[in-house]
Amino acid sequence: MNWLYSTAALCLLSAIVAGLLRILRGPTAADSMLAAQLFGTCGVAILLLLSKGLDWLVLQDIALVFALLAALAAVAFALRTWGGTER
Amino acid sequence: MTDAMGIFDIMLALVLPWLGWRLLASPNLFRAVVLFISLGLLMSLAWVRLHAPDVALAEAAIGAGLTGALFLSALRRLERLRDSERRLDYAEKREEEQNLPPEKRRKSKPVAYVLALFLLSVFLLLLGGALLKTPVAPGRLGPAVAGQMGQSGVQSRVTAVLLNFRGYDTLLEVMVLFLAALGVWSLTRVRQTPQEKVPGPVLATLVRLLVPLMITVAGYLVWIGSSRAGGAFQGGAVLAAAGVLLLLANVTVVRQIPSTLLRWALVLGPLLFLLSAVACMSIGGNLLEYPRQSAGSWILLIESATAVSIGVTLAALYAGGRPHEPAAREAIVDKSADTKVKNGEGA
Amino acid sequence: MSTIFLYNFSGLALFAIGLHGLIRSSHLLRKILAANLMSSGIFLIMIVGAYGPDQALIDPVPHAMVLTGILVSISTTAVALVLVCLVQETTNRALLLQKRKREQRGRTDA
Amino acid sequence: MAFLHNLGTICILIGIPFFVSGTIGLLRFPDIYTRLHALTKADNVGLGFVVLGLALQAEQWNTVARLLLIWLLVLVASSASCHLVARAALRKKIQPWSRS
Repeated sequence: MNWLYSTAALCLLSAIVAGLLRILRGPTAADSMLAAQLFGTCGVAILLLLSKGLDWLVLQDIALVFALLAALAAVAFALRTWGGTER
Repeated sequence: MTDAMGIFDIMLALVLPWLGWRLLASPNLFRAVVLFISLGLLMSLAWVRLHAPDVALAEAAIGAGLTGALFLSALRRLERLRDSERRLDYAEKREEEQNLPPEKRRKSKPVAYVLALFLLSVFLLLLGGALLKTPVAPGRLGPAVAGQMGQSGVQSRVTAVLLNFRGYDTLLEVMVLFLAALGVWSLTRVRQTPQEKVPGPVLATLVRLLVPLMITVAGYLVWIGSSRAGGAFQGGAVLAAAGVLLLLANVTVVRQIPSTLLRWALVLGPLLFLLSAVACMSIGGNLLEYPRQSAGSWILLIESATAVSIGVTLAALYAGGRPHEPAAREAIVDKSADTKVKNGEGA
Repeated sequence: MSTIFLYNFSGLALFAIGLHGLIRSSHLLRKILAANLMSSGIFLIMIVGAYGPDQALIDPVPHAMVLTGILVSISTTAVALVLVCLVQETTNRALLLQKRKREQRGRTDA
Repeated sequence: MAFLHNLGTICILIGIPFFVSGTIGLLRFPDIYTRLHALTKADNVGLGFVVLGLALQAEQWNTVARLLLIWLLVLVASSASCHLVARAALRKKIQPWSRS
């Protein structure tokens, strides 16, 4: 595999791992949710890079599913966990 | 350069357990759920690294998407229930205390805990030993499956195993899903949310854009499943995501779906699967032994029906109860009054 | 020894952490999370067992089993979540606790 | 062809720092609204450059189309969910940070 793709994927994975700290630290729930949102995008990028690097087209389908469902958790959070009727 | 991928693997393999540990140790339930969503995402990357694209697809749809929505909504429901009662009692205090750092925690039965830890580690050592002793023969059943591919009617090996060679497993699995939906429906009704605010323009646009795309991608996944990664499970999961999005946005169309239609959609997949299993027997083969020439079409038919049912089932599981029927409203009011009286007595 | 087999370790660790959490934590939602962790660990071990360096050497049967496992685990999770909500609705807490202890407390409070 | 390939490489190399800085922003910025700002840079520009680079290196047109579709989907999803999260935060009366 070309060095470019693997190194780039490694950088993105490190970004995810660093972002985990934000989830652990909080302070509010929305901050954690944002970090999860960033992971989704990083995951898409990693999959696309690996798909090119390994010459494996299936990974693009996985990236597509990732991109489709990226909003689901955040929408559930904004509408259900935090949103809805104010108390 | 493969070195970078080696580091990638090491990092991923170490982060997964660490994440699991932090998830369970986290004092905040919400944070634990978000960590669990991230775990699903990373698991999906791990499946890719382990050359399991089918599993990665399913995990991407379910682990990173659906489970998150499921837990987040349940969390909301639990919190709302607790807030309505406004009592933080002994048991919950104990739970909170347990979440404090160890030095502040009240020491409770250290002997029992040490014993449990000891037994757990012995068990794990045995398990790990067994794992190491397991003979590693790559592709144990791989060649056997590859040899029979010509008869399966599909090109994807995982799909061939799922729907042809071990079709009865999948049949039973579809039944399990159906039973789960049945269980949830017999336990509760969907909470009648008072018509909340109209979904804002952003949400409405999102739904309008994403739902048709999700349905298209679900169809694509079912279709492509015969030749490479994809299939009924992944397609069904993406379909379920569309349903969850519609439920979240509280679109009126969803509430107006007649419950008979829903029931038929739930049954469609299992019923068709069962019928074709029996039909195979009546043609002259064994259970789920499709005729050689048309095996591909049989599989595609079963897969499409199953995908629809899985989608509806998962969305129904997310909704968390059977849909309302107008005639049943009074009964609920009575029941909630009942429980209130009971709670009052208990307190 | 390829780095791939490191995932064996992480599967085992996930299983252990999940088991520990299942026993140790008292909130039911956390117990469900722990059970999910355990199943993830088992899935990992199974898929590593099916791994082969070449696409043709990969054993597709565990893949199919894990695929069904993922769906079964999400459906059981959903049922369990509904049950937790019901438990909290009827007892005002999402915990499992011995009944006798609770009654004693009620008496002392009164 | 080689020129396009090199151009693609440069694009990918430009894209990665956006992800890294997005993560750093997520870790270092003081409140949720500023973190939101950092996040969208990674989503839009970072993934945009990576997709552009990969599209320049792609051999087939349908790969390019799929890459673009994925990027657009991420754009829509991230902007919508960031909007929803920010609105929820405002409703919860979380004060924007100010230098004081």
